[in-house]
Amino acid sequence: MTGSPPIVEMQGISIAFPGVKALDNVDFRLFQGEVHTLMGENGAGKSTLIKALTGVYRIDAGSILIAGQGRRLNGTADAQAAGISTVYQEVNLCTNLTIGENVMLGHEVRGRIGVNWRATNKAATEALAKLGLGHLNPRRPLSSVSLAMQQLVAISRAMVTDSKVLILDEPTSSLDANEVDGLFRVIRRLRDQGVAILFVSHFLDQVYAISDRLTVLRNGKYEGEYLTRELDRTVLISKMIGKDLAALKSLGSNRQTQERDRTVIPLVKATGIGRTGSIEPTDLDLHRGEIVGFAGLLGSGRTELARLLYGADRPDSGEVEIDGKKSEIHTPVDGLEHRIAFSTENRRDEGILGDLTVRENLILAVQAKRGWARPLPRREQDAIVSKYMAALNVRPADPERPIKNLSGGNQQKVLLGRWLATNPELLILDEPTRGIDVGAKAEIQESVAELAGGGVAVVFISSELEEVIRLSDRIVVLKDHRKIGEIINGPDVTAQEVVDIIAAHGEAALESDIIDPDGKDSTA
Amino acid sequence: GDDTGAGDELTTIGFVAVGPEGAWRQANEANMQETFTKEAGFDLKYAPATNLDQKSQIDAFTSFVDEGVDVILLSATEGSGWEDSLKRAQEAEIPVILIDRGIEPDATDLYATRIAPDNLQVSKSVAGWAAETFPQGANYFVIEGPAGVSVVNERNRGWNETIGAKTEFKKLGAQTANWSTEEAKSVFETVLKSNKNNVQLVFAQNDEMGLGAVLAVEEAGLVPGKDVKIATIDGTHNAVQALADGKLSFVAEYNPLFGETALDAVKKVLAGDKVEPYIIVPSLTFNSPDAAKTALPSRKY
Amino acid sequence: MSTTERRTGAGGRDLIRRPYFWGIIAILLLLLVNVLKDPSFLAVSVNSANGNLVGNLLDILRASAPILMIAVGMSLVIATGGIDLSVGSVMVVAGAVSMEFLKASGDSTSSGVALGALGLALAVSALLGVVNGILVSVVGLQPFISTLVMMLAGRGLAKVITSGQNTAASNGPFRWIANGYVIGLPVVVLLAVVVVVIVAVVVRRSALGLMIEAIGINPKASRMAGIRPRGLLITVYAVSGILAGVAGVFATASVMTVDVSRTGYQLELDAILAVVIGGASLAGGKFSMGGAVVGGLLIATLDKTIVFLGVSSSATPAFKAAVIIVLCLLQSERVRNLFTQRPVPTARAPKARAPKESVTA
Amino acid sequence: MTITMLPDPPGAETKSRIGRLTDVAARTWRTNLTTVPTLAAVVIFIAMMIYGELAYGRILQYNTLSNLLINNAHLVIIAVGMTFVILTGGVDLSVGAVIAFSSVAGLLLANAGWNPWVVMVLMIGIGTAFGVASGVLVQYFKVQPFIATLAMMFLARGLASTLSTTPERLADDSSIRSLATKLKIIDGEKVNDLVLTPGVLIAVLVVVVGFFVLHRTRTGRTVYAIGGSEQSAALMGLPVVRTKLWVYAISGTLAGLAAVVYTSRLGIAQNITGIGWELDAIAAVVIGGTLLTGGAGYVLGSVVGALVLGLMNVLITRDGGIRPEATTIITGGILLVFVLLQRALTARRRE
Ligand SMILES: Nc1ncnc2c1ncn2[C@@H]1O[C@H](COP(=O)(O)OP(=O)(O)OP(=O)(O)O)[C@@H](O)[C@H]1O
Ligand SMILES: Nc1ncnc2c1ncn2[C@@H]1O[C@H](COP(=O)(O)OP(=O)(O)OP(=O)(O)O)[C@@H](O)[C@H]1O
Ligand SMILES: [Mg+2]
Ligand SMILES: [Mg+2]
Repeated sequence: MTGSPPIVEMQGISIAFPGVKALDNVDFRLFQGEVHTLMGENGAGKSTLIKALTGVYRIDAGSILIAGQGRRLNGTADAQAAGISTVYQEVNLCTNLTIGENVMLGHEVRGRIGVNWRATNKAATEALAKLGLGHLNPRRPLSSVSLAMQQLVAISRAMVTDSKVLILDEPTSSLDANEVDGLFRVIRRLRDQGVAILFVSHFLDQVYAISDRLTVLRNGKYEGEYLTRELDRTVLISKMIGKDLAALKSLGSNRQTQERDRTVIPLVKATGIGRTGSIEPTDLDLHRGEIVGFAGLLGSGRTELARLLYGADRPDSGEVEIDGKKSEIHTPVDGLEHRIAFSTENRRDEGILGDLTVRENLILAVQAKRGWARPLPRREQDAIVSKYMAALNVRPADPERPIKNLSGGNQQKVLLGRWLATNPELLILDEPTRGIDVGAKAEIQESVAELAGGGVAVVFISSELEEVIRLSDRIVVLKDHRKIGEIINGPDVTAQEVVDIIAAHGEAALESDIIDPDGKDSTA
Repeated sequence: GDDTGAGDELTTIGFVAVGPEGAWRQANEANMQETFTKEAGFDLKYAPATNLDQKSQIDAFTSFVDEGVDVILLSATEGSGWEDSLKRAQEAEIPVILIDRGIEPDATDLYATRIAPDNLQVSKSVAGWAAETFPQGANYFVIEGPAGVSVVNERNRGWNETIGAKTEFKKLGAQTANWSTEEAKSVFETVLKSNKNNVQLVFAQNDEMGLGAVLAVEEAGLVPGKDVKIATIDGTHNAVQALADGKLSFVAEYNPLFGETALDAVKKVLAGDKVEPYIIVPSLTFNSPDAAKTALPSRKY
Repeated sequence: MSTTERRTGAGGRDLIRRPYFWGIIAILLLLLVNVLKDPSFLAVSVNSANGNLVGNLLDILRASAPILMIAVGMSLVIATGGIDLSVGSVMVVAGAVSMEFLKASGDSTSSGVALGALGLALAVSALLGVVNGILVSVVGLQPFISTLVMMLAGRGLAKVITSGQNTAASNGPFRWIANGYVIGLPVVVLLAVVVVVIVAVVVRRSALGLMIEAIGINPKASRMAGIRPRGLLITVYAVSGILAGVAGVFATASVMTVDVSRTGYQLELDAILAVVIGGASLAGGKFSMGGAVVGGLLIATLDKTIVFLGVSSSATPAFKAAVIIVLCLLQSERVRNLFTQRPVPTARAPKARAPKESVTA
Repeated sequence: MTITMLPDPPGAETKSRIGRLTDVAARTWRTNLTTVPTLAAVVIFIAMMIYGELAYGRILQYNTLSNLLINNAHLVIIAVGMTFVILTGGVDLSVGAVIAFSSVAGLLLANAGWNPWVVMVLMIGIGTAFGVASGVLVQYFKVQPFIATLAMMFLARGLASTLSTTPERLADDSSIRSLATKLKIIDGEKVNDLVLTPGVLIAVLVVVVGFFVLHRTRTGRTVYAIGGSEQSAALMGLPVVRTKLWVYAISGTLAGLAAVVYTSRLGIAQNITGIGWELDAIAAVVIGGTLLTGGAGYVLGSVVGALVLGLMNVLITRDGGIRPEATTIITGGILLVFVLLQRALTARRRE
């Protein structure tokens, strides 16, 4: 592979933002027909390097060669013209348009009288089908599908053009195993066709599954370029974080053996809560000190159920008892008042307030709870801020920086901090580790376990099933917007089993429908 | 429009009006509405302009023609641009009577008659008074309405024809105060400062702005009527009162109360009688507090 | 002004970063132009008769008082991502209410009557503001439309209140609000300063400012963080209404006449301009009250300069436009980079747009 | 491990079949969500027509309908331009003033003996120039649209009054007037004729082209994308800069065209023409169902919006008994009723 000259060659790239040297003399090469992963902690500069390559940011120093030619790209349009397709870290699509339009924007098929929509939508369907989304109606508004689906749409969009280089910045952060497999199949096919693929992910398994070569960045500096198969995982991690991390060893620690008394009054007892069109009536008990994982495929209704618990959406059936007392939770304000905290999966649209500083973002929920008339004294603000920024290792450690200038992973940490600061009794975490690097992920898991140990009830949602199993005492399984069962966790539960249960359920139900009209079936 | 309603005997009149603009307009249009009442046998349809925009008046006019009213009274915000509409009215055999504003070019065959005080005459009377009061001339300032409105143009013309020719009168400048007391006060307070209070005469193109100038003069520590003489046009009650109090020095009436004259004209036109193409409404002038005091009790607006 | 800023930077470089820096420069330049025309422009003298300070500067300050009121209110509304087009109409309603009240009472010396008129005017303005707030936050209409409706209806309401007439009244204490002096300074200026300081302190000392900005930046995320948008939005529009009412009282008290078609006419444009010159983004988010004040002062200075220089009525708008355009150019990053020579990303990522189905949309 | 599976609710299978049907129905609704406000506008427009005919009569007749079109042709034209701008999330406050400047300048030239066709092209060109200036301010200098176009509004108004403060009159035989020639399609009794003018045809053409550009060209789709999220559009590699310039240029050009159409009809031009028309255009766009935040709406909606405004004035005139102080309240009220109705309709669909 290295025989031919690289298709992309970046040399000595430096980019500084006010107060931060995001990239410092970084080199990077990308060859045709390879999958090249960019590795590094949150804030290491991966996304910045990609934006430098695609002309979103102007570089302060260094040179970019594409196919051997020096280029000055001025934005994504130029990059596309040079044969580079990019899917950025945050989903960047237009929710006011349809799926088909989003896939094809700028590449619409033209007919005799302007755009031929029939052909355009057909092309969109074809592009979607490559990722196994052929069933998706391209005329549906993009806003009607989940964030994960939108991520897939964004990836389909990048594949519409025949590009020489495909850049995917954390494309798998909210995908489940099936989708990841589908995506990888496509990536491998493209690689075999000679496309150069630049890939970013914090999932080591995925990195080792797909990539041929790695470039590691640390603190905006170039750490080295390696062949994946020659680099041991522990070595990779130490290269990324600059030291060996003993904590990572404890990743395997599990809580699966815990037994608890389920006869006491649960903290939250939901009976038949549901909302038409999003989740069917569901019963759920959440106990103090217990971590409940929600498992399910994309679009199975995990987020929806969690939103009802917090009051982000208003349930239209069922009731909720908190500590045995009937409570109305219809808005987030109600949720907060009952000491529930909900960290959203959609951090850009529903999480961060981009122009506010890290400090303001961190204290926002606490402040909202107090009301505007009782401002949080500056001293207490500083206490909260320094506590959580240190605990979650937010970088850069400057609380007065607008949060939009933080890297994706660090934004996620700040959001987590916001909710922890409210001292919740029930903490709902929807994809809290999305886009978080290995080190930080371990830290977050650890603090979740610690919180549960301290008596907090936790709902943990993650597309990474292993993570759910590792962490939860109990797993609620959802499918097709319905709770289909519960699993008391134990040492013998594996991800594969949960997947099998989910896969089997629909068929089982169907069959049992025919055999047994009561539809009773249980597996032990 | 005899088939529009049950009360066939009523004569339908479409009144393309200006709408709330100031005290003068208020008096004029109220007077019209009080004259053409149901008791008098009329159904007056009142259509004020929005924002003094000519377009809205043309729309209303068109609509009256389409509807087929018996007579249209047109009180235009702007003199020009009416030929087409008037021709259509003619085609529809609806007589049009111009109230206040004339049309440009003045095609007398397009309308039945025009009833109005004469802007040119009124502003000339102000200029005449000024020439008489300041035989040695004076430094004067003009407070105008919005630039481009035809009343402003006409009132400027009348004034300039008399005063503009006299070299002993020195024009310090002209500024718009948009017919508003508040703006006039703010404008004139600065004018006084920028001219070191050396202003003897103010020609305010309506009463409201004149009263604003009075306030500015008083605030500057000068005496209106003595240090600075202020002349205004319209003759609203407030202005005549101010003249009686010696604050204004000259008020030229622009008589709004000619409903009776209009009624008369409408009747004649409907009966097919001949009417004068231009019926000038006589306007008074008040040049002293005493004149104002005698007039005050009988002022209707 | 500096009380409203959380981090005051001393250095000149820091001042240059301030979005309203160029507003201050523009004010100084306009003053300079006036001084060139008349060197005594800036002179402030004491009126020997009553000990009051007089001079063009004081005129500018007095003229700016109503604009400052509506600009401050507007800056809060704009921070929430909204806009209040109705301030001019609320001004005229407040004026109409107070003039009718004073006229009906017929008492031209009583301060009680003046206070009654003031209270009534402010109450009505607050009510109109609340209606705006409800339309925006509860009904969920777009602020532009809600307040446009209020702008149309408000002026009509004023005309109904005065039966279409320009009502004049006389009441000494009420007149004093706009024309009186205390320790040689115009009351109206002192009142404006007091109001601005009160609003600034309340907003910045409480968490109101933070929450208003949060709503403006991302309504969805603010809701998820537990902020109640409804109450907050209603409050903000009500405050804008009350401040417009104060402006209306200032404007009518100065001539003791309400002009139903002219009072406050198109002043919403001045207020919006002031806020933007002060560096705020109409998309909502961070706001600076100091900026709004600078913007308001600039507009008053500009208006006065036009009269002082004797710019003809017909050229006035073009003159105004030229100043605005130059100022906008100076504030733009592209031009500022010519001065500071800093490399920047070719495309500064614009702030993430608030999701479409938001409370205020 | 302990696994508890929940029973399927009885009838789940049949329910899901019906559910699937309702799902499809719901999905169709959701797809058409953006058309609902526009459809609502059409329905309300027709309702207003019927109400007018029943209450006042003589609405559904040739001349009233023809005049509705003729009198509002220029409004339709600027509303189309405004739709483009608002779809990107901007606004153009300068259109009214640009019309004033363009028509005054045009008539001065025409009266100075310039070829009328050249003058008309120049008038349109003046509009384009102002549009481009706004676009450059917005796009290159990051001036907010509201402010940039406000500045252009002051500038155009100021330049117009510097040129002339008296009405400029077009010579009677000027060919510019030919745009207002009345083409009688059906000659009714007295003035009850079905009439069209070239101005109306121009407006229709503008609407058709506007519709085509927005829905059948990449530029048009980019306009929607920018309104959805400008940042996303840029990162998707769409030509954001060019398109935004285009949008303001289009709005300016159409203002110039509206100036030609309006001037040809009146035969005069004045510096105070067009005050407040930008608000009419914005109101038309909003009534037509376009979101002021951008990204959703239709040109056809704006046309209906413009006609609704025109019809509303006709109805108010026909009523004739409305007190002058109440007219603005009524205008505001009707606008409010409109947006409330649309709001109610869209909210219900969203459930
Ligand atoms: N627009 C910006 N302005 C200021 N600083 C920025 C900006 N964008 C990124 N940074 C900073 O640059 C550094 C690198 O950020 P980058 O987004 O490239 O990290 P990353 O490696 O992609 O991290 P993650 O895995 O969390 O996505 C971070 O410290 C971040 O705070
Ligand atoms: N295949 C689909 N068909 C129709 N709507 C879907 C589909 N997939 C997702 N959605 C919609 O997308 C939204 C989000 O889905 P949901 O929140 O249930 O996903 P989830 O189980 O939380 O998984 P994740 O958050 O990982 O995507 C819901 O409104 C849902 O109705
Ligand atoms: Mg990143
Ligand atoms: Mg989810």
